[in-house]
Amino acid sequence: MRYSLFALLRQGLMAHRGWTPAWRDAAPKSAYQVIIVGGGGHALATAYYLAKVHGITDVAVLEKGAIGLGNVGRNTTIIRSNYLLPGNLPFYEFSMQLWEGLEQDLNYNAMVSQRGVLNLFHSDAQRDAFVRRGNAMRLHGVDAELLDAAAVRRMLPFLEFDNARFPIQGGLLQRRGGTARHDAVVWGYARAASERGVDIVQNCEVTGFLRAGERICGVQTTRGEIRAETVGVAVAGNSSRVAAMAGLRLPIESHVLQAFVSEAIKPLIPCVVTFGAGHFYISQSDKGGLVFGGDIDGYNSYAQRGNLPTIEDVCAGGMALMPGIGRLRLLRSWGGVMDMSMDGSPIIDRTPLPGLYLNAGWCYGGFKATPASGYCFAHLLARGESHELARAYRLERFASGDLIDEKGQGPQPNLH
Amino acid sequence: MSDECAARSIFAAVPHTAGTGRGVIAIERDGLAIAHLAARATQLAQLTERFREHFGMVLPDGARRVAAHGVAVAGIAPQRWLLIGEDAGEEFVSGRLALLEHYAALVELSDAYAVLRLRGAQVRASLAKLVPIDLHDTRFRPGDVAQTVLEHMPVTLWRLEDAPTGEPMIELAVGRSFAVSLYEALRESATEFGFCFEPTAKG
Amino acid sequence: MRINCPFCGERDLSEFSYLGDADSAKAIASAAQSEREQIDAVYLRANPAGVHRELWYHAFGCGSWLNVTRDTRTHEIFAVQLSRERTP
Amino acid sequence: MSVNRLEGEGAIERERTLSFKFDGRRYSAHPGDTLASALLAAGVSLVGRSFKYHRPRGILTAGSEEPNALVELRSGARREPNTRATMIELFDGLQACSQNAWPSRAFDLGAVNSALSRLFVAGFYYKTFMWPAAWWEKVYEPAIRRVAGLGRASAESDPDCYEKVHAFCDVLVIGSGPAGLAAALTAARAGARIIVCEEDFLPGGRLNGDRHEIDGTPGSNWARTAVAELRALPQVQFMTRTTVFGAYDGETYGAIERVSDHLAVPLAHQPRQRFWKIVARRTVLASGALERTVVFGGNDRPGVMLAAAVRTYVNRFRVTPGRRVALFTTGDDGWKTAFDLLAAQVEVPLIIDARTQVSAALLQRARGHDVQVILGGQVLSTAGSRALRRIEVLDRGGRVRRVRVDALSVAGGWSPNIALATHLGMRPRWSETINAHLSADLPASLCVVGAAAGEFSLAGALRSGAAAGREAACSVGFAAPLPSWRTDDELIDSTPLWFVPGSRGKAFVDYQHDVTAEDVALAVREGYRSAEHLKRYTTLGMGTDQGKTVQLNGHALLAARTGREVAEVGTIAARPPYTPVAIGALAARERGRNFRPYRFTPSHRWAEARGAVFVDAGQWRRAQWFPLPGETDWRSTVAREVNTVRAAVGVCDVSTLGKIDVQGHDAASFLERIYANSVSTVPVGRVRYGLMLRADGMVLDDGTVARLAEGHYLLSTSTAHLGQVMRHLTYAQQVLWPQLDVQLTNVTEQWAQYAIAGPLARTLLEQVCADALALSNADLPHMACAPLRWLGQRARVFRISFCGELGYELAVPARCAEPTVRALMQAGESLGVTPYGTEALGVMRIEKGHVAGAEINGTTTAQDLGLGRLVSQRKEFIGRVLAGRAALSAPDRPSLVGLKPLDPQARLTAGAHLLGMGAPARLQNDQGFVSSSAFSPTLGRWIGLGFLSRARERLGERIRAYDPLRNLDVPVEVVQPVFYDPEGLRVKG
Ligand SMILES: Cc1cc2nc3c(=O)[nH]c(=O)nc-3n(C[C@H](O)[C@H](O)[C@H](O)COP(=O)(O)OP(=O)(O)OC[C@H]3O[C@@H](n4cnc5c(N)ncnc54)[C@H](O)[C@@H]3O)c2cc1C
Ligand SMILES: NC(=O)c1ccc[n+]([C@@H]2O[C@H](COP(=O)([O-])OP(=O)(O)OC[C@H]3O[C@@H](n4cnc5c(N)ncnc54)[C@H](O)[C@@H]3O)[C@@H](O)[C@H]2O)c1
Ligand SMILES: Cc1cc2nc3c(=O)[nH]c(=O)nc-3n(C[C@H](O)[C@H](O)[C@H](O)COP(=O)(O)O)c2cc1C
Ligand SMILES: [Zn+2]
Repeated sequence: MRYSLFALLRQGLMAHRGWTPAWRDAAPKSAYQVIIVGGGGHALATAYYLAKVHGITDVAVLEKGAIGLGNVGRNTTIIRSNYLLPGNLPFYEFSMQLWEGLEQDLNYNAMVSQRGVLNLFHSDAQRDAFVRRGNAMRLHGVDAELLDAAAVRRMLPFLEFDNARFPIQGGLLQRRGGTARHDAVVWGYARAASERGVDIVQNCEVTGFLRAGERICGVQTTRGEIRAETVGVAVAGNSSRVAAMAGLRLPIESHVLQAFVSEAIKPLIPCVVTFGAGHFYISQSDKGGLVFGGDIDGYNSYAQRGNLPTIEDVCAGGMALMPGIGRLRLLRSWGGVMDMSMDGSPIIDRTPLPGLYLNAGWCYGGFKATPASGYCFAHLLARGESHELARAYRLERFASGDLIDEKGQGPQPNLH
Repeated sequence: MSDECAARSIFAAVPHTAGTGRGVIAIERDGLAIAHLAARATQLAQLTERFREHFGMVLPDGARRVAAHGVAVAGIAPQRWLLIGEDAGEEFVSGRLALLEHYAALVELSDAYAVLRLRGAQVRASLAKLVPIDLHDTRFRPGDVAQTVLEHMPVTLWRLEDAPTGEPMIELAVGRSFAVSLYEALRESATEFGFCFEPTAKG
Repeated sequence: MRINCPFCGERDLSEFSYLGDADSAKAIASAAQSEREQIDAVYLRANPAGVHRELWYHAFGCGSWLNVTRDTRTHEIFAVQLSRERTP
Repeated sequence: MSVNRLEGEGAIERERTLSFKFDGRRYSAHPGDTLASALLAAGVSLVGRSFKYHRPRGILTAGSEEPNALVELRSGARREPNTRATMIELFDGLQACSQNAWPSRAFDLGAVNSALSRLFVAGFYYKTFMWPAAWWEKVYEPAIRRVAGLGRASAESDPDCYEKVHAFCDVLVIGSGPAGLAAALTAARAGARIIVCEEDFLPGGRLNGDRHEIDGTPGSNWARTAVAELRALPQVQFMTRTTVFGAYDGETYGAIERVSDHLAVPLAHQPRQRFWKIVARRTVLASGALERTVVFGGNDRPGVMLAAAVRTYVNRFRVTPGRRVALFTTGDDGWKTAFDLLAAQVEVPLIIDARTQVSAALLQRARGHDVQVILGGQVLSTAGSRALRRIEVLDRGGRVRRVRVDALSVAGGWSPNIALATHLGMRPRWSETINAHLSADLPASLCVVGAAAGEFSLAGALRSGAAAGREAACSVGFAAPLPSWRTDDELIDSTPLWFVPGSRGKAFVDYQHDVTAEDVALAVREGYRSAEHLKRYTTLGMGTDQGKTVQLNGHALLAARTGREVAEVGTIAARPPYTPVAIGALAARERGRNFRPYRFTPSHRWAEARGAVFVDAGQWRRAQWFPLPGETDWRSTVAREVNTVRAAVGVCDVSTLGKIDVQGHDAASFLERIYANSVSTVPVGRVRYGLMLRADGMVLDDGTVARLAEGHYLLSTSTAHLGQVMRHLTYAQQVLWPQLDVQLTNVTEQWAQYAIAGPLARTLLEQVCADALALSNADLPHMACAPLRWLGQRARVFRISFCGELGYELAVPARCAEPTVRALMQAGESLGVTPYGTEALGVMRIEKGHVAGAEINGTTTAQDLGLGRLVSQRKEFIGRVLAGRAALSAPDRPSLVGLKPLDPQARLTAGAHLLGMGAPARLQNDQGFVSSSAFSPTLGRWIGLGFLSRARERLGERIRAYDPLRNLDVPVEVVQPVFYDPEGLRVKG
């Protein structure tokens, strides 16, 4: 059923009794052309683009629980394409462009809100590094602006300007960046994929792989064996665990990132602000909560929750930046388990095992990548070769030295 | 000329009291001679022996401090200590180099630290706001040493015997570059109890 | 999380900094290895959901490196050893 | 005006009167009141408006679980939106306002939303507002945002301060109801170190709200005595107004003490709130239970109140929510409300018990009063525009009757308050006995007691509390006798009624977010059938109350709609904080300038006196330049400093550079494994430039390596990398090669160090220390070092230079810093000496092509930096193998070059990208970037360093430095990265 104001009005008259499930809750068939392991944003987007772009609809998305409750359901929803390196920039910009038409494409309002992403800087060195990034963006036709302290002040007068430990010197602004309603992205892709014939199978945990020699030809699940010509894995945070079922070790550690939401208040913060020097970033959700976060907790973890030191650091960063939030209250804090890769950039590639493909290593930045990741992974699954935009995201890059290390931290995932 | 370089107050410029009362009294400890002592590999036993002969003390093998004849030694890490001399001059380190060199690296750090002696009835209550360790009477006993973090600053604390008044006495060492921030943190934590600060007169 | 440093005693997480899987450390030491072995040691991780042997640095304490055995699902710590004294 | 204040004693101080304002109107109250009790006393039942439909809302509870009565407390910079009236302790002069209502709470235009509620169902926004696409940011979203959110934040800086305290104990007791007090008394009497945290300002828990007897005295008195006993014990810390908000790993708990929230402003030197980090060997969770509502039509109307809350208002605050109060209950416990009201002379026309059978004892007691009892009855709906006026009741026979009331107390049953027992990921377990969730999989250090453990009788609470207190004390080494107390009996039977199926009108499953039973049905219809999908689709349980009083009812409804048992639906994880916590409290002192400590060099005060302008370098404050009177433009100051150094002599404080003392028989071989170049061959008394790589082959840091004696080195590191290098070295020492004899000492703080540079540097030094040290080229050549006596102290001099002139670095004990720098200035006066700062230093190092932080950025190899020749091919060292990977030595990999604008006037900027001369500005044509740039006073033009593809082949080529962010596009020439004295003769001068 098509969503529109008209449909809403009509249903309003009949007590909304006519709505049907947004996506089919499918039972697994015994075989598919393509299986995608994981029911997060990337998996669902992959399924959607497989169907839409490549016409492949004999597809199952296998999710161990209910869809969308992994990282896609617990991230701070920031979308942007303000990347530096040529391996990343065109990919993320393509993602941004897909976001810009997503709602109309999916017929689901994912509340993509291009309210701007502002990265603050506090020293000349930081400014120059940001300028380098902004110029790279401009070279690729991406919008980027350099603001001085006065311009930042006009935009966000409530920041700490006069009593700051690290005074704000300015910021790099991407106006097209912003946020999107994370859950709606999941549901929108699920609905659109399901409408095109994709099976979305919930409560179906993949517990092993079926092999024919070297080749992967299906999966074992808590709901039985399912065969497939092609298996794609997109289980963010759990990639190492699933890869281990196929005997693979990945350049990935799982780490927890915490996020926070305050009690809902009337509009206060007009854009996304990041305060790198204080390990803090913040935006305001449409519901009114301030959504904020900071660094990862910093040690391997699958616990989906974090510890106090990070919470203290994040709140301190918040108060150092915006002393006006002191009396606002933190409502809820949670954690997500992410694949932290060895250079901070993702992997979309075939694996050494024929038939098995990997979409992993998104660190804390994979939400914004959801559309492009799905698009490029679908391309890889359908064609067996990397999409041009994701060419740099190869597993071999660690061996060859073609790293995509935006932060220059090297193989120390907790520092990316 | 050498007068110019006599030990001087690192805290001379800071204001001296805050609040009313004397809940926490901080006295600057200047003129301490401090050295870092690190045992050479496989020489621990000999070092301990040598040390005992010369100083009449057994090198503590944990986070403990012992003192005798104006010299204190505090364990700060496995096989590493701080050697602290009261009112000792430059010879404190140089004079001992020959003696210990074969068994340990002895490195002068007299100028590296700002040291405060804290006493008063509220020292623990005040420090509890600053350091994430248990300072309870039975957990941080006289002679105990702890290295920890105080508002992002690395600090070393050791507890002395209680003052004759029964008040606890704790000494706190911080890298000298942090002295002002440390002082401010301490003052804010102690003001509610009454804070007196006594920098060295020589400042 | 609190880590029981064999020298300092039990201390809060905020005093420590983390390096990661203890096994990859060993490989880095033996520089004589082949490039492939070094690449595997530096970049690949078992990343288990369960017992993990890992290195921590008591940065704000005694400066010791610690070999910690910990469950990555529960954060429960089973053992802590000074790295320099660890039993192989 | 206290129309609803009852006679008799409660826990308020009747003799004293306080005055306060709500929505501008003045009211009075007593110490011991909350804003909620005071408003009820004044007959104010409408307190605010709901989130979506702007429904009138009153007070539902008497605790922190309150979903409805949220107000803006205080004003100006102290404004606190969304503050629960039930938690606001009344103080004289208090001011509060209702929220989300315009123009007033009684007449709110937003209430039209209610009329449009047919449209505004769960998730409606996902289905519309998509056309035209550009309207989302411009029209739809701003409109949605304006109506969303409840209170308004003050954008002003929070004027109050906060502090953090680290606490440790044997036993932490959370909650001071009968169970908590019993646990605390038992463990404390044994001698254990105890902390008790109680969220309320009055300890005692339900003992204050209910009428109980313990050992023959009223429960509230018993609690007071118990608290007095605890407070008198030295090893007990008893804290009220303190909420434990989260449980974390390592037996660590976070708690917030509201030190001053009950005052108009904090007292001098007192924080507003105190954040306690508590480490407890054992914890007893005695957090009680939370009463639930029932989902029926109009269950949100002001005047509808939970039954236990009614008792609390009546018994503790001596306030009744109404004059004719009906009871709708699902268990024995609710009846107490009716009896307490009756005892307070309040009319109770009707008791509706959803159960068809109740104990004879209850009926017996009711019979004594003029109360109608309906068994098997249900409330279908309520009426009244701004306050409750009437309820509609369905009886067992199917008859509907309307009863006039002004309040309705609802007892929907109790849910153990186990949030804190789940924060570490434990999933609660459904109990068929109490029809609610109990904690499960508890760690050994945590014990749950009393109502929190489903022990709903007072006797059970005391018994389980005492047992846990004893067990906890024993486990930490104290022997504790088990006390026991006598209590009156109570009936605790109950049968849940989650929702009334035939409800009329909106029946709410989330009060704050206006989620109705119909929304649940809609979500189910649309396939959002897991509890998590339901939550996220409808926002059920996502408000400031996190659905404490009603979420389970929502799940029961979901279960019914999907043909499952409640137990099968599962739970939503309770996450910290238990109740919302002020962000400022968690930041404690770390804000403003206290966000991070400052580090000052030993001669900082001298520099200050000299008029230096400072810059942050990590935590350090460093002198950036030293303007002379009359110099207004920093560029001219820096140019003067550079020119003076190049022509005469200058002095720069370089004390912040890291200094590490390395000793041991294996020091040399240890350092060989650390540095990429050879350092074991450095003779004693000499210094060498050294490069350290990470294991992945990238450059970690550069610095000097001075050999002071055979087994004794002194390393220098860049200011920013000291911590990392120290960590790296200790890692190599302790983890990689523990068998080597190496001792490391960080001596950075010990030494003040001054660079003395310029053609007259030697002359200057000679003037102050000629007698101490021979400085000729033969005695102290470039890259040599020597000890000397300086101002009577032991010092060191290093003949090294960063700026490319004849240069020395003089290291003196930090105490001599100021005398030293003064002596140098004085001696140099006739030579025209100048102090110079980091900016001039930076300019000169660019002129010399020395790499720094902008180049050593974690992605550059030695080769990239033009330092490939340093890297030894003859030894093993960290990073050697991986530095050799194919891509890292590919010819098109950008490497270091010098850049010079063709136009001598043109400005060159760091961050610009490098493009071929004619190439269009596209990413594919990007060939590198400018990493550092400066105006060189020496050359009279801008110069820069950068990284360029195939750099080696391109010297002399003209390319563009493209900086669209700054609107610059500058033709530049590619040159060698050394602009000044390329032969390096001057340093040898
Ligand atoms: C707190 C936090 C904040 C973040 N903020 C941002 C941000 O602001 N911007 C941004 O761009 N990114 C952000 N991210 C990162 C982003 O959320 C992730 O990179 C991205 O969502 C990962 O892709 P996904 O949606 O496919 O993953 P997920 O949603 O995690 O999907 C993986 C799915 O796989 C399922 N699964 C796992 N194992 C199995 C198995 N064996 N069988 C079947 N199914 C399995 C899981 O249940 C899960 O549903 C943040 C992450 C976190 C944790
Ligand atoms: N008859 C029934 O059906 C029934 C049901 C439930 C409770 N009860 C009664 O309730 C009482 C139960 O005693 P109890 O001691 O278990 O509970 P309680 O409700 O009396 O006390 C719990 C206390 O814990 C505090 N608290 C809760 N969470 C906290 C936190 N995070 N931080 C700090 N404080 C917190 C509360 O403010 C409260 O004072 C008994 O009197 C019992 O009769 C009766
Ligand atoms: C952008 C965003 C906004 C959120 N806003 C709220 C909110 O207003 N109220 C709330 O209770 N939780 C909010 N949450 C947190 C969720 O309730 C939940 O904690 C999170 O998605 C992780 O799930 P979990 O806690 O069940 O593990 C928000 C989460 C996100 C990602
Ligand atoms: Zn330690």
